Amino acid sequence: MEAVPVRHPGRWVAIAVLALVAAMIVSSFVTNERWDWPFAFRVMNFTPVLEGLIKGTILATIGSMIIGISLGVVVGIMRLSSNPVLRFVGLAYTWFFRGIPRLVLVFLFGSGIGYLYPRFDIGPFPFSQQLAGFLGLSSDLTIATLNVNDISSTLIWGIIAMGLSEAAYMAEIARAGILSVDDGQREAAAALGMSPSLSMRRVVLPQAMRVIIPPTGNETIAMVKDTSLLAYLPLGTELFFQAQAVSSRTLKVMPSLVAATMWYLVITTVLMIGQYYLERHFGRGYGATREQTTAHTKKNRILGKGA
Amino acid sequence: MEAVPVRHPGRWVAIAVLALVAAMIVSSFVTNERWDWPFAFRVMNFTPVLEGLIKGTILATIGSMIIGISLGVVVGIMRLSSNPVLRFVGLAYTWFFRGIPRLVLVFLFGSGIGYLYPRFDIGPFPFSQQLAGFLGLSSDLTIATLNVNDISSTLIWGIIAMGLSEAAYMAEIARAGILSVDDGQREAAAALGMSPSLSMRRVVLPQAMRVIIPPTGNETIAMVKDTSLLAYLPLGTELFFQAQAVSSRTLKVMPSLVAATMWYLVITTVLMIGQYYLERHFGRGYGATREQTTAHTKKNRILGKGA
Amino acid sequence: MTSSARTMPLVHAVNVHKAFGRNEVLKGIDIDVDEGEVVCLLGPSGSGKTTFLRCINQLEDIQAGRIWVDGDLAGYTEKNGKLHRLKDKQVAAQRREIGMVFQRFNLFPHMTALENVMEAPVKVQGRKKAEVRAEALALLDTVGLSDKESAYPAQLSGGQQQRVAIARALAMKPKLMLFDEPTSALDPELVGEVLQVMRDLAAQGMTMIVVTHEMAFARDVADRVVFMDGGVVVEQGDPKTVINNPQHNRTKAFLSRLRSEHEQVAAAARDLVV
Amino acid sequence: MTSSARTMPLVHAVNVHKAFGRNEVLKGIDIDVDEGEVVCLLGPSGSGKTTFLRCINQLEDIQAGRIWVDGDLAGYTEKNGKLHRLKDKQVAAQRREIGMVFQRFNLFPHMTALENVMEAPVKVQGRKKAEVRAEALALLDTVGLSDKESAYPAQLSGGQQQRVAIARALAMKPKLMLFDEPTSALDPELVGEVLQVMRDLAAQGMTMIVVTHEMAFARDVADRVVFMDGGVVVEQGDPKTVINNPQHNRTKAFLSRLRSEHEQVAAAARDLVV
Amino acid sequence: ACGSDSLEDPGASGSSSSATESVDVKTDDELAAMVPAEIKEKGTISVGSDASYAPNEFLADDGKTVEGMDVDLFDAVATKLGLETKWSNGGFDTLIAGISSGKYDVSVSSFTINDERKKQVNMISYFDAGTQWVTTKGNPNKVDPDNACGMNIGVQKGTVQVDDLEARSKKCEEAGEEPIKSVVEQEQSKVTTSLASGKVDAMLADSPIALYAVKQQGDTLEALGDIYDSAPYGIVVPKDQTELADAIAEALKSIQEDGTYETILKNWGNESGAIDDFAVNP
Ligand SMILES: Nc1ncnc2c1ncn2[C@@H]1O[C@H](COP(=O)(O)OP(=O)(O)OP(=O)(O)O)[C@@H](O)[C@H]1O
Ligand SMILES: Nc1ncnc2c1ncn2[C@@H]1O[C@H](COP(=O)(O)OP(=O)(O)OP(=O)(O)O)[C@@H](O)[C@H]1O
Ligand SMILES: [Mg+2]
Ligand SMILES: [Mg+2]
Repeated sequence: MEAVPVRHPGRWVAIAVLALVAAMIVSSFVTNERWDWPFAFRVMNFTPVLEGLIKGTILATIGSMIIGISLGVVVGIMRLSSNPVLRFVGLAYTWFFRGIPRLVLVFLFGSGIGYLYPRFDIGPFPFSQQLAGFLGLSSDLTIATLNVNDISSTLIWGIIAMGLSEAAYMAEIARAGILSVDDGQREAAAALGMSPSLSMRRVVLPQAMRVIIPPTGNETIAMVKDTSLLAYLPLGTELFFQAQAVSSRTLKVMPSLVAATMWYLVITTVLMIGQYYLERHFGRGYGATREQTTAHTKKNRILGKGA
Repeated sequence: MEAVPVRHPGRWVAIAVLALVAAMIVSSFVTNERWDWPFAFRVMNFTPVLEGLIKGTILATIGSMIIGISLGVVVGIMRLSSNPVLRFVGLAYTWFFRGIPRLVLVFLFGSGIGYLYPRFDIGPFPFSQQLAGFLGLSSDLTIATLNVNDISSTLIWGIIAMGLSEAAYMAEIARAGILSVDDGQREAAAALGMSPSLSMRRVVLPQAMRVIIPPTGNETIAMVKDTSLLAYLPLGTELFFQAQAVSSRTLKVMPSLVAATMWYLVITTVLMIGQYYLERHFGRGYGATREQTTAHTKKNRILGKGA
Repeated sequence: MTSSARTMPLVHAVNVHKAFGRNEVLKGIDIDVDEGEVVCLLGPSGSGKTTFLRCINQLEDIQAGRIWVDGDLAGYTEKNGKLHRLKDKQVAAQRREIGMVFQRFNLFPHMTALENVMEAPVKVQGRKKAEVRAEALALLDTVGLSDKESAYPAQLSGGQQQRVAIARALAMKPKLMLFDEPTSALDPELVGEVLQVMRDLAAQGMTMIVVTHEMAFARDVADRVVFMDGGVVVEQGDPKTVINNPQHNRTKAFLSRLRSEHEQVAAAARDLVV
Repeated sequence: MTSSARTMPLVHAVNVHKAFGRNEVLKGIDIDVDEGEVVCLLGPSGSGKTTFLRCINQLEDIQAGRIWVDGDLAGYTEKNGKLHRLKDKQVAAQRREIGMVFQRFNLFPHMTALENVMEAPVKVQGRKKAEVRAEALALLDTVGLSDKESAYPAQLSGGQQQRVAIARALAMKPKLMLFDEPTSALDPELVGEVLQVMRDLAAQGMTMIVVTHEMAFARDVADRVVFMDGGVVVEQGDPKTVINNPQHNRTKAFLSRLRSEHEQVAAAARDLVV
Repeated sequence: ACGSDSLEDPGASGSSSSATESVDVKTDDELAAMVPAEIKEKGTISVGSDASYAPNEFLADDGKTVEGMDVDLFDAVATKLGLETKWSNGGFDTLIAGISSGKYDVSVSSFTINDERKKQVNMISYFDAGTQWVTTKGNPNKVDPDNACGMNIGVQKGTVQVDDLEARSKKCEEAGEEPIKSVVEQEQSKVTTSLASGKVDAMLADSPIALYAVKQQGDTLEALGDIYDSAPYGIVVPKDQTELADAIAEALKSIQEDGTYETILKNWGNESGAIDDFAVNP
């Protein structure tokens, strides 16, 4: 209907202020030489930085998110199990791996394990080494010896450390998602003769995705930057580490950090676009991604959605 | 009914393996001198470490989560607004603050802004400084001058930086939570004459909490450890920084890190207990926290919940 | 506006048009409802009954036409011949005069029955808790739920939930009650409870617009039935006249469809009545 | 076991007991259903009808008694006089013989109608997609939804959703169909569609247990009605006999309650029928 | 294939690197005989270093190779011992753990020798680093190292300069003046940034580092006063590897004798830090 819309002066003031701030920031970007944009761009294109971006940051993020999500879903399901032992294990896992800082975990994986146990003797039972020592035997109760130092600085090892840590966070996210799916869905699947695991995979999880995706997006974007902790493995092929190396050599701290941040923003953009499409995919059949059309949602309600 | 339960040999094997691993870890804790437990406990009780724990880590976590959650909810609501400008601002916010690494943000807050803009001249309009320079005027178009360096190393400044970053993540979590609440609830509230903001506060958000709490627990626990980034502000009153200071002075790396980790595990324990009660509180009226009783959930369904 | 308020019916809808995208759902509805009148809306599925109720309560924007409720133009104010949209707060104030009961109840699941009823008077009208509490308990009593005050919606049967929903709407002391198929999500055994509450309400002189398929209710309680089809009012009048002697073909067709359903029930019922 | 299978009825429930905590809901139910028989379960709310259906399909554990479906003991196997619980996979296999239709449909919202129907045959029985697809389309056709194959549940009316649910259950070619008040969540206009599909199914010789309040359906379609109250079977037999001449007081009381509801409808219907 | 291998502005003309004298070291069989058998067998010695401390150790343009004064020095030592070096870059904390776990045979990373450290590992002195104050060009805030009370002074965490500042601050308080506000940064590069930004009035650091910063940012920074409080840097060797420690000490003496030591220090502009007494756990 033709009508004068409501004025929101407060809102427009807020928008104006934001625009002003944005203009100021842009203005300063353009005019302040200390940003040293030409140098920042050179750092972005610097071969070691690029290599670190691709071989370290991106690869490590993909790898550890794959481990984190798959293991996390398993742990999340364990936390909802009717078996108290499994439930306890799930709880203990989320407790421990959320409690230990990633930096410490990576450090433990990289140097700590080797420091504590230079050789990893896999005995036939726990305490076998100690027992042997106690009995005065030479420690022949050893099945295999792993030289921890041989593998400790590899990317794969770092990915495992980050993946284990991520799984604890993903477990909570998966748990919240699974809890949000109506029990009737599980029962309908059971009544069709689906096994619990099939029903989880085909019925519950796809519906839980709507609730799981946004926080998982958070985790992924955070992981992109947390891969910089791999420097504590130590592993130098990593975007942020290389940018910092440039900064400590040239003492041009700001443009080096800007270069790294620019790359992070590029990755974040790509991930957010991906997330948008994922949300749309898993919102099929729902009026889920409300941005699409509110009309759609309303129709669902009228047509008996949620019944 | 009296019956022989199903045997799950695979499950028991898995549990046995886990128990074995746990036993091995405990065994090694007890028997490996390199952990140096007595020293670790001394570090835990070391005054600068304790001070860092309380004045830095705990205070900073509380402060930045308060900012992060409140601002995050606002940004999350903006992303769902029907006003395209607000929606864009929300999107840009989550994009930028998730894209920029916290370390860089903290550094920018701490030294970077001062480096780039040693004096912060608040002019009557953007570019006023530049304009003045261009016109050959002395830069008198200045309203106030803020000496950035005076505030840049304070805890409150670090809390603001972390809070701004956290808000971007919380916005996504809040958005997912709000989307999970049925539209009928909003309409029922509107029909009772509630304004949109009242309906959000009293009706939508309390129900969204069930989906919001678990990932928020993740964020809080992650924040506890991310406060160690305040060292880049730089701010030395912080648990992890102090533990590392001990380690680099004495070169007893492992026990120092263990001391910090022990404190983190203590905080994580407290937070997880708090989360349990929060989930229970916001699960009232639902069979939500399924651990409580599956019977409850089933009854709900039978009694017509979700209708 | 206020000068004409005395002479206007409580609800005065003129030429209401509503489309969803290209789908024109209401094609010029004119309906007046006087104070104290009970009007039943009948019509086939998709005829726009729900949409019209939602328009009255401003849950949908209309494209053309005007709706006055209690003398106030819904959603707009007229200044110098120009329509100005009302602010959210003003819209909320208008809605307070109208109670709405949804087909799917839409109780607040995180509040007990009593809290559901007390929520709006306390938070919207800002009244004192103690006073509202006494009133709410009395309301729960009138809908026959005096013992369920501290039950959560999930612990109530469908019929009980719908009665709480009615009490919740009544707590705001609305001038007009809108019911959208209030019994169609209920098991047959529970329908009676809700219809009885509505009968009592009508007897007390509440103005009501009821979308329903319960012919018995329409016949016994309504002052007028309005038959809608394809987004227009096809026919309206005294319940018995419209139901027994429909004038228009569309009304006849709809009623004969319903009739065949009902005949079966009636046959079974006759057996039972023996 | 298999030796007795020939002589046993398709469903053979003996002394079934079920309690939720201290609340004893089933107190020794004995029911036999022969192959091809249609049995309607009647009874007041809370009498345990739903619970019994769920026990047959092992959605609930029973505390005492046994249920055989098609000669197989549900949920257990007997070795050396001792009961052994079946594994999840074996339970799932037993459930495949039974189709269940829920009151609230419980369609999978993220799958289209066709995908809902195809899901179990493809993923559970591991059959070929092309073959299942053809069958599923035929099934959707029999329930009158040939044009809705690619609609999501949210895009279907309640009656359409319930018919998809029936097609989904039938796609597994079950020996037994369980219906739990399949029409009570539907608007009156949509009830007819679903009942018609069930009538056709009965005519084709499907064994069915139906919890329903639709007396007309019970009277016309059921081979036997079973009246439950307070967790026991009070009375069973030929539909007309039980409905018109109930022997037990509890049956009489329940039917007279239903009667008063139906009388009103009947009165309205009589008017309509003129 | 993509990316550039240099950070030089492509427009700018050729490199300005000052002339460095090349060194030529030969294996000394006598010294080589002192090397423990297991390392000798390998033929290479692995060295851990935290390459964020220019010019002592930092990453070269390829983002992998560690270079700097420490690298040149220890490479010469290793050649004397008939060994090849394999340099790895790792965080400061990881170096010590790596030494104890056998990941690295030695660590050369500007470790200042102190008593607590000597309890954990063997340290062979090879260089004297003093403390050097640096301030902004022209010393606009009139910083006086001996009277910096109430000023903001930047320093890197974990360095001896942190203790130095603390002691000076205490003196200020005893004299009834305001304490020094020390700003402890995570990395040396950030300390320098803080100084350039005016967040701190001056900084103090190990002399090679401080002088390097001045050289890099000659137009904004200047050295303040003289080098003082010199303390030895030590090459870190596991506690149980005393033989190796002795061999390294001998090799250091040997490169001093043939002049290589002097040349390398000169190449990095650090000849003022030369020492005569290469000792294990001095
Ligand atoms: N939000 C919406 N977006 C698009 N179309 C809608 C929306 N709401 C309703 N419609 C359409 O408008 C028409 C009328 O719907 P409405 O719900 O008013 O009918 P009704 O008379 O209440 O029918 P029923 O008896 O089935 O409830 C239908 O064709 C419906 O599909
Ligand atoms: N999961 C459960 N936990 C506890 N009590 C339950 C549960 N399921 C059912 N009950 C109780 O068991 C009794 C029988 O329930 P049931 O749903 O079988 O009744 P019904 O005959 O199907 O009733 P209706 O006609 O209302 O559906 C009721 O008192 C109900 O509250
Ligand atoms: Mg409707
Ligand atoms: Mg039931």
